[in-house]
Amino acid sequence: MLILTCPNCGIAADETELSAGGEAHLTRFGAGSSDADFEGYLFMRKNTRGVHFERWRHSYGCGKWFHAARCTTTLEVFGTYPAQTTEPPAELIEKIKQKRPEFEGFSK
Amino acid sequence: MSDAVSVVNGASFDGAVEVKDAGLVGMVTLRGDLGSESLAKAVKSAVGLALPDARGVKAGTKGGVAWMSPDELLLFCDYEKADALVAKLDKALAGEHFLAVNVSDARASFTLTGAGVREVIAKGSPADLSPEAFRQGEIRRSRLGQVAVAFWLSAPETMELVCFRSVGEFVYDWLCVAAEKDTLPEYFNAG
Amino acid sequence: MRRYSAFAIAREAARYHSGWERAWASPEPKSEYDVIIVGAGGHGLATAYYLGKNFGITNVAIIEKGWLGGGNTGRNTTIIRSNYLQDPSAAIYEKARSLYETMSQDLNYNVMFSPRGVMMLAQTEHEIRGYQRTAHANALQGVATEFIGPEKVKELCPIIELKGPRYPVLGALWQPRGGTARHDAVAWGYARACSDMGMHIIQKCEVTGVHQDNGTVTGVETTKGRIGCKKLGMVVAGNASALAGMAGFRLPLESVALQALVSEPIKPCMDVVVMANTVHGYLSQSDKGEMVIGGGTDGFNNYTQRGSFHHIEETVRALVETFPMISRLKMLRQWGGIVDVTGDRSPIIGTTPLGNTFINCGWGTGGFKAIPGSGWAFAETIAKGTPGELAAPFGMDRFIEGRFIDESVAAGVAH
Amino acid sequence: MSTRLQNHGRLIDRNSRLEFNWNGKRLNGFKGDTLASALLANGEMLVGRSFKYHRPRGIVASGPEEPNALVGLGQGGKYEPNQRATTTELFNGLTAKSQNHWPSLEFDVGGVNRVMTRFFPAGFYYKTFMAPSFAWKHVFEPVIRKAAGLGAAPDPEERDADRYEYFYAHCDVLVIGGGIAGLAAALQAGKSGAKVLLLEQENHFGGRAPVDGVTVEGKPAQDWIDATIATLDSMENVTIRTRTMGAGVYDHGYALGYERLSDHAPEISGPRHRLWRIRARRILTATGAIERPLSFAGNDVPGVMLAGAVRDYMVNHGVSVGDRVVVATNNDDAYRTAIALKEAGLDVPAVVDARSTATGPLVEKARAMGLRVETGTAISSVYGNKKVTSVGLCRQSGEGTKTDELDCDAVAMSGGWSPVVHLWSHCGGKLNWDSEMAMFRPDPSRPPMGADGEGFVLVAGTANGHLDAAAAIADGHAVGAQAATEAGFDAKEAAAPVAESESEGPILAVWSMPQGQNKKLQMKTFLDYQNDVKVSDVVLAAQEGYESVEHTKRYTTLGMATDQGKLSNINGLAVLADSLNAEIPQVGTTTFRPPYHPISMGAIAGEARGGLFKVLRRTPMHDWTDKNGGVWEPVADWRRPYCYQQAGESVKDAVNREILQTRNSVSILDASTLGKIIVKGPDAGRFLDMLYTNMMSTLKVGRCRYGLMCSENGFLSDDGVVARLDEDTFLCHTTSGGSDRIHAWMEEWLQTEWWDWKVYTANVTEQYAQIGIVGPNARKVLEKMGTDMDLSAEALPFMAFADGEIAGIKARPYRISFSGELSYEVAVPAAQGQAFWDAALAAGAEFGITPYGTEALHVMRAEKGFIMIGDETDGTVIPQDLGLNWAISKKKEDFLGKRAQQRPHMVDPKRWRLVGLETEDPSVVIPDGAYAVDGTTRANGVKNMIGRITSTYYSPTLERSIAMGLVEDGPERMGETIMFARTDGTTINAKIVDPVFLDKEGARQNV
Ligand SMILES: Cc1cc2nc3c(=O)[nH]c(=O)nc-3n(C[C@H](O)[C@H](O)[C@H](O)COP(=O)(O)OP(=O)(O)OC[C@H]3O[C@@H](n4cnc5c(N)ncnc54)[C@H](O)[C@@H]3O)c2cc1C
Ligand SMILES: NC(=O)c1ccc[n+]([C@@H]2O[C@H](COP(=O)([O-])OP(=O)(O)OC[C@H]3O[C@@H](n4cnc5c(N)ncnc54)[C@H](O)[C@@H]3O)[C@@H](O)[C@H]2O)c1
Ligand SMILES: Cc1cc2nc3c(=O)[nH]c(=O)nc-3n(C[C@H](O)[C@H](O)[C@H](O)COP(=O)(O)O)c2cc1C
Ligand SMILES: [Zn+2]
Repeated sequence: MLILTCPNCGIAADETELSAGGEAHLTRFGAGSSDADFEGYLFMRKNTRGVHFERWRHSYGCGKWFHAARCTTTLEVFGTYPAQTTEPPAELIEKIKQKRPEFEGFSK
Repeated sequence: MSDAVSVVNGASFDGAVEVKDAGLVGMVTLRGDLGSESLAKAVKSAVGLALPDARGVKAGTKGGVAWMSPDELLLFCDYEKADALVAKLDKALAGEHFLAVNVSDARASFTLTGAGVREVIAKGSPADLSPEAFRQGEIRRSRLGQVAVAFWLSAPETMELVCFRSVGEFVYDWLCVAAEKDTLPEYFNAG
Repeated sequence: MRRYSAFAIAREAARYHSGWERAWASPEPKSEYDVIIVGAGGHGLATAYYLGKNFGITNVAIIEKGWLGGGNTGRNTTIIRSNYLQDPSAAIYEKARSLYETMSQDLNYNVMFSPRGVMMLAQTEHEIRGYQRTAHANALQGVATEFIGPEKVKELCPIIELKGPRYPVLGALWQPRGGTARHDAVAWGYARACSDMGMHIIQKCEVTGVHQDNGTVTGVETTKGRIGCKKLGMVVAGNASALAGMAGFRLPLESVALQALVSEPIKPCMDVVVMANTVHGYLSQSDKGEMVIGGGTDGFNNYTQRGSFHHIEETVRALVETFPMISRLKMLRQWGGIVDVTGDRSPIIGTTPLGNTFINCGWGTGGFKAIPGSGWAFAETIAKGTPGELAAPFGMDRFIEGRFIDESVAAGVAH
Repeated sequence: MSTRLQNHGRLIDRNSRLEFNWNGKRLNGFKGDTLASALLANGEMLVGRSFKYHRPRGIVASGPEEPNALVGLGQGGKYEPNQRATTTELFNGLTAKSQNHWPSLEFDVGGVNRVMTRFFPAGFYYKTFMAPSFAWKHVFEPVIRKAAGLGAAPDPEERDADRYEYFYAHCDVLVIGGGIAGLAAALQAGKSGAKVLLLEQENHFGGRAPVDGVTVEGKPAQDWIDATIATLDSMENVTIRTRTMGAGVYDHGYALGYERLSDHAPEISGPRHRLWRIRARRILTATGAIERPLSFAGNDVPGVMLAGAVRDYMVNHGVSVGDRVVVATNNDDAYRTAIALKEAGLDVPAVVDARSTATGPLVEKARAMGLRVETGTAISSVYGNKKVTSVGLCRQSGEGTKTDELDCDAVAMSGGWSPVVHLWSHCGGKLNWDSEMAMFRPDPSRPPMGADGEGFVLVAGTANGHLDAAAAIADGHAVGAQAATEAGFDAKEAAAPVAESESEGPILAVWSMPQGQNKKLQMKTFLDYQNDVKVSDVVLAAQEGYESVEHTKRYTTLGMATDQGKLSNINGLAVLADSLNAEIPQVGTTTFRPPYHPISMGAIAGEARGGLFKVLRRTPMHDWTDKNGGVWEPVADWRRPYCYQQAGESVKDAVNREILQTRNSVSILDASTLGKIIVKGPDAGRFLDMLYTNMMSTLKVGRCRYGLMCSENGFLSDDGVVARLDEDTFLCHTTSGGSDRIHAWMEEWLQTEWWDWKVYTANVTEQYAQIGIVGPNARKVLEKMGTDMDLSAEALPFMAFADGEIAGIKARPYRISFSGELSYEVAVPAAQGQAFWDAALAAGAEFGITPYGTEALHVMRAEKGFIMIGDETDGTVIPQDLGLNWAISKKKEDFLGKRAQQRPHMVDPKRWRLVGLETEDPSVVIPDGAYAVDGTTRANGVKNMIGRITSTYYSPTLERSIAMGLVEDGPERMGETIMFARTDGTTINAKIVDPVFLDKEGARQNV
């Protein structure tokens, strides 16, 4: 039963007030893109064991989307940050590296 | 608009706390740049109140205003005056990017009164309703059982609760069950 | 292998059961095998079994990081049915179901396949139409199902409430030869048979890397050292993405927790399996008497084998409404498994970007029922190097082509 | 025989006599009794039968760990199977029945299984019952199932007479367990100012200390407990709760509390159970320890009990379990029982102590009292069937040769204590094996981790392995402070309370009694009493290769009974370790899972039952519909009327009547459930162009356009009419089920992909009642209602809308039509929806206006060949399949779903496409969901399918059956006849026709 703090309204929201939205920072490939790019965008997932960047919506609250960095094996939450970004903030990456020396940083 | 009726049409229930239909309330959703001066001014002139901080709710003589999300406010006024309020905002903010819309009919409102109002809500909402965590002046959007609601204290023992119109009757029934006499856990006022 | 029988039990009883052999051996790994199967769940073991039985390939190791059968095979609600809508699904699940019918005899291990019948309740007009469609498709696919009315539902399952205030039961899709089986026994039975063919089941040995040479697999790195192979089959369910990562490719998968629970045991009161998809819950009674209840999946990626409690809540709520008598039973235990869910919620069986490496995954919330069929089809894929008729539609290429096998369309769910 | 003593019984009130019913017998007990203590007080030693062998079973324990004394409690709507007598507080009128026997507890036919024990070892069913193949399902399985199971199932037609509820609580420190350790912890945490919630499953605090004669601060423990409770009670930041069990610990500091509000007093109204969902910064479990049985032959005979339980019944309830009680032990604690029994004037023939020397103060005290202490001694076997008659003694180090036999009527056994680590372990807390103490204890360096990556569960007292009262209370004090500190509070330095009790000598780990137990004895030595798992079964599992503790568990069912191995697990895994020649920590434990102790399904479901089961959305006309013949159909969370049935009319008749009335005159439709979303901003047009397949940015103000939305996968997901309200503002209609989903979909794109686009949306679905006035007379009705708008075809043509008033109500009529008739969908404020509806009915009376439901709507749209999301689409259909190419813009560079629709399978000419279908026999309606076949069979035996029905109806307008379907090459095969298969193998012939069956030119709606 996760708790994630919504960076949009500041509420430490209960999992039941949130909806999960899958892997974050996917690049949308639309009309004209290659088969592989489009397949990658729609289906191929990192499905990481470990540090995972993902999307959430504060659906029973302010209604806004946000991002979270969370470990999928311990459920530790390293931080949440706004949805309007194409990659995690550098400070967050630093923070995760401190806690998880084996973490190699964010890659697409 | 004498033929306008609220969802539970004035019903009330006297239990561990009183649950009452708050009747028709004028409500206007205003989306826009909450940082802009013109918006603050428009709100001020519409309901006579300065913008609340994040998650804040305020009431004055002309109406009220609640912070709903970083780009959304909910303004309160008399039910009959909501359209006029929208018109006023439309005029004041003309040329800017915003959205003002009357949502009075899309809502059902209830007032709960009594020492146990926090506990009744805490039977259904995962929000921390303890006096330390949830104070007057704050609006909480959350869920009650399976339903999305927003609630705030208008007085220390008065909880206002708003939900969508279509689930108004369901929420009322839910509240009545939760507010049955002798069923409060007495967690918040316990010693 | 000494055969199991009532006679053997009587013989052993006389000597305090001191003569029973090991069901399977626990050998040390050899340096190389013809085929390595990673994952000793039902699918991995069945694959090995049919490699031996159908293709005579027995120089096989099945490598398991924990204890065999301890993944999802050991934690599912054991529903077996084949009333699927889409042709490729109906074909492989019906193959599996029919293999379940004779599995105990084939393996000489009683897996307690109990074809007590599975019904999927229709509780909205939409669901009625969906199940009627499935019934029509099944009739043409050769899968025996029937759309039945509420009276028949009640007759088959007297503990059901037909007139719930919210979602009355309007009918059901009924598969009389669907049912359940003893999940652990399926893994154990296959393991015993594989071991008997000389295959090596290596437990407590985790695969941590995949070795390749020029785009072709040469072996795996494990916690017990490097083990070579000519062909590699990966059958690790929730851990499939991690394995694929070791082999250098990505999968269209997400791993999420799926939960289940059992009540305390009561005397038999329900002789069918019921799935209520509108309200999200399914229920059956095990031979020991517990009510076995399936819950929902978490929406987020998770490898903890624990899920969030609110799914338990939602499921129990739905079932109390559908079977009011369970309200005064008690939940004895809840648990979770990590299931691997694909983009169209159908499994993947086929080749991979790495040479001589094959994948079987994506069974998600519903692969127990498929174990023998999947093993059959995957063994064929590995042995021949290309998928046969059963497996072919389940290749990964379908995601590029947009050729999905989507079962959710007829209000169906995957369990 | 067990009986009530004249003295003792600190928890009972001898002045308050209660009557209860046991298997039809009327018995008496006292207030403060549990059902178990009351049964014992009445000499009822035999309380049930075991699972597999139907062996007689008696009470063994005094708490939730009880595996045997499971009863059927109550009757009718209050009946509950498998209730533990040990956790059931006695009340007046309680009715209980023993379980799992036939015909009676005393004489159980199933008991023959006992004789067959040898033939039913662990896993025997995997090895037999395989031939003939049908026999498992029809012969063996039913017999096995009938013998298994415990309590009788509740009557399916009864309804639970009680209700349940949830409560969400947040705290800084949750303390679970109110023994002296938990109390000391709560006090320390409370003093720091942290918000503390203390849960105790029993109806009283203090745990074992008062029973064990512990003193705290020099006074009897009870004094300190009372004073501490009083202090805690007076602290504003502390809440204490009895009868509330910590049931489970979940990720991120979530815990379940299971409060039993009226189980002890059914006359109390209100919910029976309350499930607390607690969020705590730190969870401190001070849950004590559970005593282990000893593994000797016959340890399951009624009368063989845990030594601690024997003491509990005596001290707490004034009940002796027998006049002559042999005590068997491997540790000093059991001497407390021996001493207490002796002091109460009962006979203790011997203390059988497996240790070769026993010299602790308790032992010395027992010796000094004249008790016979036999060291190095074991019980070889217990004699007796339904109750103990004697025990044989032997050397612990031997194989079990009997050296002596002692008459007795009960045995109090203690194999040592196991800390209750369940809650620590639920979320992944790890354990260490302490070989000196012979117990698993929490490893504080490997706690369950919370959201912040720090441990969030702490353990104190006996649960933490501190069996000594002084250590336990000091530990509670220290860990309480630690929890508060970790939760961010300043714990006050204070001296820990000082507890004293007799100190104990070392324990000897005894996993088998005697040590060299032979096979024959192993078959009589029970580990799991309820599931009849014996030492021999675990040995067999190991021998057969089920070496992992998890395999052993599943092969033997050890620990899978309703007590979840609280008594049996440690003994079982020790036997397994021994069989494998391994160490206990190598074997490890099985996984601890919630709940700690079973909790009711009712409590898990909470208040959501009956009308509150699931949210029901109502339109403003819901009540009217209910009162006027509406036949409800669930549509998403709404209910819509399938039709409005009149007296004496069938549902089918009603539908046909509604259709004809609409086509011939006028009728009225509640369309309020349709989604309505406002999309506004300078980029609104651009945004909608991405969302819809067709071009929306070119729509003129004041006009409407039908649009399609697809998922990124290309599949059709929703449709509806879009109206342009002004240059910047659009109103998008969605399907009934789609409003929330599509609104969320819009917001998702706006917030997460195109966040720089200037667009705001608002879901105004419920702001309006949307009422369709439909049929040739529609305009007349509206005009009669009175309006300030010109509703003529010229002023308000098809696909236009206007704003004004109708019947004095602010209204926006849209000229859109889903029926093909002249039609106005009028949006009015929801609060005035009913008023508008009433006015329309009044004005339309002269035209015979009647409401119509969803089925008439469906049939009429099918007559017009309009698609329906959910009928023609199923999540795999693209607009091109439905011949909707006209609604797919070729000019737009991109829209959601466009790329996907270019994939090979999507452009495959063999995709099934939409056509109309007319059966050869017009009275035959093709069944829903039927597939088209061509008479060929594929290689795998499947009959080849070339299409399927998507909608099929009888059209009263056309007086024939009509259908739509997706068919291979369909549009190219107009006029051809194809076959549809029924499930019975017969087929129906149908001709492929244009899907628009009625008024293709649109003459009826363009008026
Ligand atoms: C709660 C629940 C209920 C379900 N209910 C049903 C149902 O009613 N009916 C139904 O048909 N299906 C059901 N399922 C789904 C079904 O259980 C699975 O689809 C099926 O068991 C998958 O089998 P498997 O052999 O592929 O995977 P698993 O049984 O999970 O086996 C995979 C094995 O791979 C091992 N492994 C992983 N990584 C490595 C590595 N690196 N090295 C070595 N070994 C590794 C794992 O330890 C595991 O033993 C349910 C699942 C769950 C969780
Ligand atoms: N010497 C021994 O061998 C031995 C063994 C066990 C206990 N003890 C004695 O026990 C006392 C230790 O006190 P303690 O506080 O650690 O343990 P305790 O057993 O006295 O108290 C634990 C309390 O927690 C409650 N509890 C357990 N699980 C619970 C749950 N899930 N939810 C709610 N309540 C729950 C129990 O009902 C009990 O009241 C000392 O007196 C100690 O000497 C001694
Ligand atoms: C069909 C089925 C029936 C089960 N019945 C019981 C049961 O009667 N008692 C029990 O303790 N556990 C039962 N379990 C649950 C297992 O104890 C265990 O929780 C599950 O296999 C997951 O493993 P884990 O909890 O060790 O992770 C059952 C599991 C399944 C799949
Ligand atoms: Zn928020």
